Amino acid sequence: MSKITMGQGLNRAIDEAMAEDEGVILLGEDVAAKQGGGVFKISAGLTEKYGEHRIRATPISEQAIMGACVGAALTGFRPIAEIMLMNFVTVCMDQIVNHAAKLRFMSGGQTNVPLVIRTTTGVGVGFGGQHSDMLEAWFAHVPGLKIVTPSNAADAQGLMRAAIACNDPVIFIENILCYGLQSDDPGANHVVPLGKAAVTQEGRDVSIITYGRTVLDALEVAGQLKDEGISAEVIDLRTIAPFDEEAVLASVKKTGRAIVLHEAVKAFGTGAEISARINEKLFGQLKAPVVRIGGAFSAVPMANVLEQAWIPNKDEIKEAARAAVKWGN
Amino acid sequence: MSKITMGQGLNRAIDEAMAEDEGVILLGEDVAAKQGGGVFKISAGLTEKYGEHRIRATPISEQAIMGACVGAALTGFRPIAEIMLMNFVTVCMDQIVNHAAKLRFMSGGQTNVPLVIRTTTGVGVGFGGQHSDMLEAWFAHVPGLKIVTPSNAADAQGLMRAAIACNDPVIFIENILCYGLQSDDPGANHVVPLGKAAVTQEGRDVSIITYGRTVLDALEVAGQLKDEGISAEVIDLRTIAPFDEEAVLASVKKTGRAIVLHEAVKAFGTGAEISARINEKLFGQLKAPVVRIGGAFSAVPMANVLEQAWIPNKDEIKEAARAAVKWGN
Amino acid sequence: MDRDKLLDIYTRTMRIARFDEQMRSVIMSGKLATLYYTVRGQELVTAAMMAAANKDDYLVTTYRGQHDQIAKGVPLDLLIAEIAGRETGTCKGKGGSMHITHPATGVMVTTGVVGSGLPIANGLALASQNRKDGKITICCFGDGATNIGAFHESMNMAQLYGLPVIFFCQNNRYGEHTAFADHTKVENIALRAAAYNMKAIHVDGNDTEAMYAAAVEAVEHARSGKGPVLLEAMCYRMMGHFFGADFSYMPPDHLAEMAAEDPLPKLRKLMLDHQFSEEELDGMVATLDKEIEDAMTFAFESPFPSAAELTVDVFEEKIVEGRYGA
Amino acid sequence: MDRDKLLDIYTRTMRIARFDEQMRSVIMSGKLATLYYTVRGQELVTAAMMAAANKDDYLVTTYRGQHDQIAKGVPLDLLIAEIAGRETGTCKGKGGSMHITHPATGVMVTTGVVGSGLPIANGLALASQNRKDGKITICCFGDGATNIGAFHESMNMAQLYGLPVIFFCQNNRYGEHTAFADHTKVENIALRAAAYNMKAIHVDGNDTEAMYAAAVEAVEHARSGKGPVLLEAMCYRMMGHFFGADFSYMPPDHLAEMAAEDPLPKLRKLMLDHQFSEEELDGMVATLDKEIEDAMTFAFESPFPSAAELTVDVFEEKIVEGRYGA
Ligand SMILES: Cc1ncc(C[n+]2csc(CCOP(=O)(O)OP(=O)(O)O)c2C)c(N)n1
Ligand SMILES: Cc1ncc(C[n+]2csc(CCOP(=O)(O)OP(=O)(O)O)c2C)c(N)n1
Ligand SMILES: [Mg+2]
Ligand SMILES: [Mg+2]
Repeated sequence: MSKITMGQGLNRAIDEAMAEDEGVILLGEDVAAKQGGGVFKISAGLTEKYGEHRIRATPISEQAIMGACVGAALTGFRPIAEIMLMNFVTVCMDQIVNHAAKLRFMSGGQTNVPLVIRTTTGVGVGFGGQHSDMLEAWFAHVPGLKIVTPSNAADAQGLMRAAIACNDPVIFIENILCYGLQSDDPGANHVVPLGKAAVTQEGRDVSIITYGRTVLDALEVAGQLKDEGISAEVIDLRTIAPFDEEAVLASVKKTGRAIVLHEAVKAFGTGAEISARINEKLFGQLKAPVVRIGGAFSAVPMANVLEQAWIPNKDEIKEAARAAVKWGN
Repeated sequence: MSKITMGQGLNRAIDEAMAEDEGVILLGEDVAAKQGGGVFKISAGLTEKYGEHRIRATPISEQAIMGACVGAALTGFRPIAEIMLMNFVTVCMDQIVNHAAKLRFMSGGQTNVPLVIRTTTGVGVGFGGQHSDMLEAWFAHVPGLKIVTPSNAADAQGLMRAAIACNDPVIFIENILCYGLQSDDPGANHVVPLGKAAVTQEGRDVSIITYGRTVLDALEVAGQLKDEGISAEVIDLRTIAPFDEEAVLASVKKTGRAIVLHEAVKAFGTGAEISARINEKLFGQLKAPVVRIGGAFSAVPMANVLEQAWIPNKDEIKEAARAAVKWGN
Repeated sequence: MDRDKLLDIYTRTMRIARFDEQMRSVIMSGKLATLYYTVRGQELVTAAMMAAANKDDYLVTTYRGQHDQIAKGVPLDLLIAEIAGRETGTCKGKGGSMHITHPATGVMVTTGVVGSGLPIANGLALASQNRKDGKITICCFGDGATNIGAFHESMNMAQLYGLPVIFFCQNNRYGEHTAFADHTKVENIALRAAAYNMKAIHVDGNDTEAMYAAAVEAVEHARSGKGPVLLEAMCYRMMGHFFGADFSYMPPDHLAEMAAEDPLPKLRKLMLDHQFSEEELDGMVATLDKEIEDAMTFAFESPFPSAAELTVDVFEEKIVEGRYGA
Repeated sequence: MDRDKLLDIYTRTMRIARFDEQMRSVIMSGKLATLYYTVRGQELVTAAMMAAANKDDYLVTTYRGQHDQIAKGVPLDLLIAEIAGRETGTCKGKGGSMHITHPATGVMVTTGVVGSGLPIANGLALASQNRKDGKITICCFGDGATNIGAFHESMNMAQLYGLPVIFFCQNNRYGEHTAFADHTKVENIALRAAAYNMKAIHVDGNDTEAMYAAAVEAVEHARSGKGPVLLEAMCYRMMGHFFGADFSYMPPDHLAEMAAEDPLPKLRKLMLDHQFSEEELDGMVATLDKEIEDAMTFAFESPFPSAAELTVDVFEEKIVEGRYGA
C-alpha cells in the first residue's frame, strides 16, 4: 500500500479544502511559490494552483498575519495562518486570545472565526530556548479555542481537514520531528473528527495518555513492557482541548492506572488538567497514583546532551509503568 | 491601630525600594505625576520624590515597556513594569516569556533579570471580555518566572518589597476590586517572603486552597461553615508559582479534604496543578476527591448578571465543603 | 457644499451628540452604572467620514466607538440595550459598550485593546479584495494607538497588498492621561504613512467642509483599488478618558483651545449659513431626542440575559459540563 | 582614511570572514551539526561599526550575530565552544549560537526572535542615561525585522526619551526567503526614522570608508546625548538563510549583483591602495587562521555540560524537585 508523509498529508488536506472553497486562504512568512512554498514546504504547489491572492507570503508581522486571518474569517473566509514556530505566538497572543477566541461570544453569536492556526515546534533539534517551546497549555486555558496535534501522517491529513471545516478557531500544532513520518495513504478527503481520541494500543494494566510525538515513545515503551508481562494501553488524544474525557476515563476505569505524558514542561501543563480530571471522576477506583511525565523545569537548552536530558525519556515512562503496576504490593 | 489600603501598601513598598536603590525605576502608561501617578494612583507622589527619569510615563507600547525593563534589569537595575490590565500582557508575552524568563538560563547564569511586572485584573467590575482575564496559569507554566498575588493590604506591601528584592522576574498580580481593602498598618520595611503560603484560617475538616480576592470568599464561607459544625482551613498561597507545596500538603494531610479555588477559568487553570500534586503526594490518604472551583468556561461577559454567574460563588464553595465532608457516608 | 450632504452630516453629528449627552445624564442619574467612553468633541469627524462611505462598507472601531457606530447606522435601541447589558442588545449583553458588533450595518468588530483593530481591518479588506465586492473597510483608532506594534505591522501589510482600507486616526490629542507630545516626537500621525509609502491625509476635523472633502478623497482612493490611506482628523477629547474620570491633568490652556474649536457650534453656524433656520435645526434635535428617549425606554425595559448564555457562543456547539471541565 | 583604523577594520573583518569560512567547513565535514546563520557578505558593516564604538559599549544582536560578536571582541574559543554546546562556552552550552551572551565584551543579549532585541536595547541605553556612564548601545537587526511591531514601539520610545542607542539595520535584502520588495513598499529602511522624528543615516555598507564614516557619525550622535539614530547599512546576504539551506529562490541577477559588491575583495584592494603589501595581508590572515584553529581545538576538546545544569540558572536558587513540580 502506498505511503504519505505528515508533510504530504497536511499539504493534501489544505489543497483539497482550497479546491472546494474559495474562502480558504493561507497567510504566513515565506509560504508562497516565490519563497519556495514555506520553510517546511507544507504549501508547496498551492500558489501555482490557487494564486498569490490566496497563498499570501507576509512580512515578519505575526500580529498582522493573525489579525488579517481573524478579519477575513469574520466575513466567512476560512483562513489558515502559519506561524513559523510556536514560540512566535508570543508576539500575537492578543489576536488569538482576545479576538479569535472571544469574538463569537462577545458578539453574542453574530460573528464567528473559522480560523486554523498552524504552527510547528519540538524539542530535540537543537534549536534552543526560543524555538522549541510547547505552549498548548496556554491555549487550552482559553475558552473558545480548540487545540489539535497529530502523531502520524494520516491523522495530520484528517485532522487538518476537520480543523479547516470547523467554525471556530483551531490551534494546529505540528512537531518538527514528525514531518517525515509515514503512514499508509488514507486516500482523498480523509477526515478525522475533532474531539475524538484514538486507542493506538489496547492494554489492560496501565493507560498511557499522550499526544503528538510522544505517542511514538509510548508505543515503543508499550511494546517493550509487553515482554515484561505488562499490558499498556496507549491513548492518542489527537485533540488536546477539549479532550475526549469519555475515552480517557473508559481506559483508566479499565486499567486502574494512568500515566499522562507530554513533551511540554510538566509543571502547570495540560497533564495537570488530565490528571486532576481523572482523580475527580475516578476517585477511589485507581490502583495507583496518576503519574505525570513532561519536560524539565527550565528553558529548552541548546546543547544536545542537555536537550536529551530535558525531554521525557522512555526509561522514565517504563519505570513509571512498572511502579504503577507494582504499587501497593 | 492605624490602617492602610492595598493601594497605599503597594505605593509604600515601591517608595521604600526607590529610596534605597537608584536602580529601582518604574515604567508604565500614565504612571508619572504629569498623568496623575497612574490610573490607579499606585505611583502617586513618586515622581515628585524621584524624578521623571525614574518614573517614566510611556507611550502605549507594552513590548517597548517590557523590553526596556528587561534591558535595564540586565545592567543591575530593578525595574518595575506596570501593565495597566492583565489582558495587555498578550501584546508583550515575547519579552516576558522568551526573554525575561529565559535570559538567566540561556546565558548560563551570566545575566539575570530582577524585574517586577505589576498588573491588575479582576472579574466583577463590568469591564467585559478583554479587560478581566486571570492569566496566571500561563506564567506558572514558564520556568524562570515567579507569580505573586496578595489578598490583603499588608501582604501587598510585604510581597512587593520581596518581589523588588528578588533577582528573578516576578509577575505581581493585583485584583482591581482589592485596592481599597484595609489592613492594620504593618509599618515600614515590611517584607513577606516569596514562596510562603499563609494559613489564614485554621481548620480540621477541609482545606480551601486559594489566592488573591477569593481568599476573602473562602474566609467568609469558612465562617458560615463553622455554624454548621464544619471546620474549614483556608490557605492563602500568596505565591502562586512556585507554590508552597509543604504548606498545602501539611494542611490536606490534616484535613483529608481539599478544595482548590481561583477566579481564573477552571479548565487548565493553576488549580489543576495543585489538585494533581495533592493527588500524587497524598494518594490513598484523601477522604474525598479534590474539588476545583474556578471561573466559567467562556470569555468574561459584560452584563452584570452574567458576570456574577461567571465568577465562582460562595454557595458553590459551601456546597463543595459540605459534599467533601459528607463524602462516602 | 451640497445642502443634502450637509444635512446628512448634521443629522449624524447631532444623533451622536444627543446620544452622548443623554448617556452621560443617565449615568449621572445613577440609573445606569457602566464604563462609558464619552465621544464629546469627536461627533463631527466620524459623521463626515461615514457620510462619505456606504452602508455596507465595513467598520472596525474601539471602546471609544459609540459615535462611529451611530454614524455607521447601528440602531440606537439595540446599541443602548447592549450598553445596558440587556438580552435585546446587539450582543445579548455579552459584549457591552467596548465590544459592539452589528454586521447588518457593517460594524464587524469593536475592540478594547489599543491598536488591535487595525490587523483585523486588513483581513476584512483582504476578503473584499479577493471577492471583488467593492467594499472598503474603515478602521477607527486614536493617536495613542499609533505607538503600538499592531499599527505598524498593519500599515506595512496593507500597503504591501494594496488593501481597500482607510486607517482613520481620530487624533484627539490624548491617550488616556498622556498628551500627544508626551507619547511621541513625531509632529503628526499623517507623517507616519511615509514609512510604508502610503497615501496620507491630514485634516482639521472640526471644519465640516474640509473634513468631508478629506473623507471623500480617502474613500475614492480606497475604493478605486489604489490601496490604503491614512486619514488623520485633528479633534479634541473634550472630557476625561471615560465619563466621570478625573481630567485635572489637562492644562487650562488646552481646555480653552478645545472650547474655541468645539465642532458643534461651528457646524450649527455652517447650517445657518446654508439657509437652515434655527427652528428647523431645533426641530431636528427634538426629533433625535425623542428617538433616543424611545431607545432608552426600550433598553431599560428589556430583560437581562439568562445565565445559560454562558454556555452558548463559546463554540458553535453548546458547552456541556465535563467535556470542557467547565 | 587613517591607516591604523583601516588596519583595525581589516583585522576585524578578516577575523569574521575566516571564522565564517571555517565554521562552514567544520559543518560540511560533519564534525559539527548545528544551525549556523552564515554572515558571508556582512563582515565589513559590523567591523566598521564596532571599530567606531568602545569595548564597553553595549551590544544587542540576533541569531545572525556571530560577526557582530566577533567584531565586538568576544573571544573565539568561548564563542565556538558555545556554538558546539560545550561546558566551556560563553553560556555553558545552554544558549548556543542564537543566544551568545558575553557581558565582558558588552554582548548583553543575542535573540532568536525577530525584532525583540530593540526593546531590550532601549533598556540598556536607559540605564546608561540614568547612570550617566557615557555608554551607548548598538542594536543590530535585519531589514525584515523592521516590519515587526517591536521595531516601531522601540523607535518611538527611544526618540521620546532621547536614548543613547544606535539602531543598526544591516539591510541584506532578504528576510529568510522573502526579498525586500516583497516584504515592504518603502524604498529603504532609513526613511522610517521620519515616523519618529529620528536621525537616520543610509550608507553603502560595502564601501569601507563610507561605512566607517557613517558609523562614526552615528556613535558621535548617540554618545553626545543627541538621542538615538537609525543607521541602515546596505549589504547582501551572500548565501542562504542558514548554512546549508536551499536558496534557489534568489534570482541569478541578484546573485551576480552581490558577487560584484562583495566587500572582501573591495577591502583588500583598499588595503593595497593604502600601501599594505600582499605579504602583510596574507600574513595577517594566516595569523587569524591559526587563532581560529586553536579556538576550534579548544572547543572540540572541551567537555559537554552535565545534566545537572538543567537545575541551575533557572532561578537564582537551584531547582528542587517537588517545589517546582519539576
Ligand atoms: C494594548 C493596550 N494597552 C493599554 C490599554 C489601556 N488603554 C485604554 S484606552 C487607552 C488610550 C488610548 O488612546 P488613543 O489611542 O489616543 O485613543 P482615545 O482613547 O484617545 O480615543 C489606553 C492606554 C489598552 N486598552 N490596550
Ligand atoms: C517573531 C519571529 N517571526 C519569525 C521568525 C523566523 N525568522 C527567523 S530569521 C527570519 C528572517 C529575518 O530577516 P531579517 O530581519 O532581514 O534578518 P536576516 O536574517 O536577514 O539577518 C525569520 C522570519 C522569528 N525568528 N521571529
Ligand atoms: Mg487619543
Ligand atoms: Mg535581511
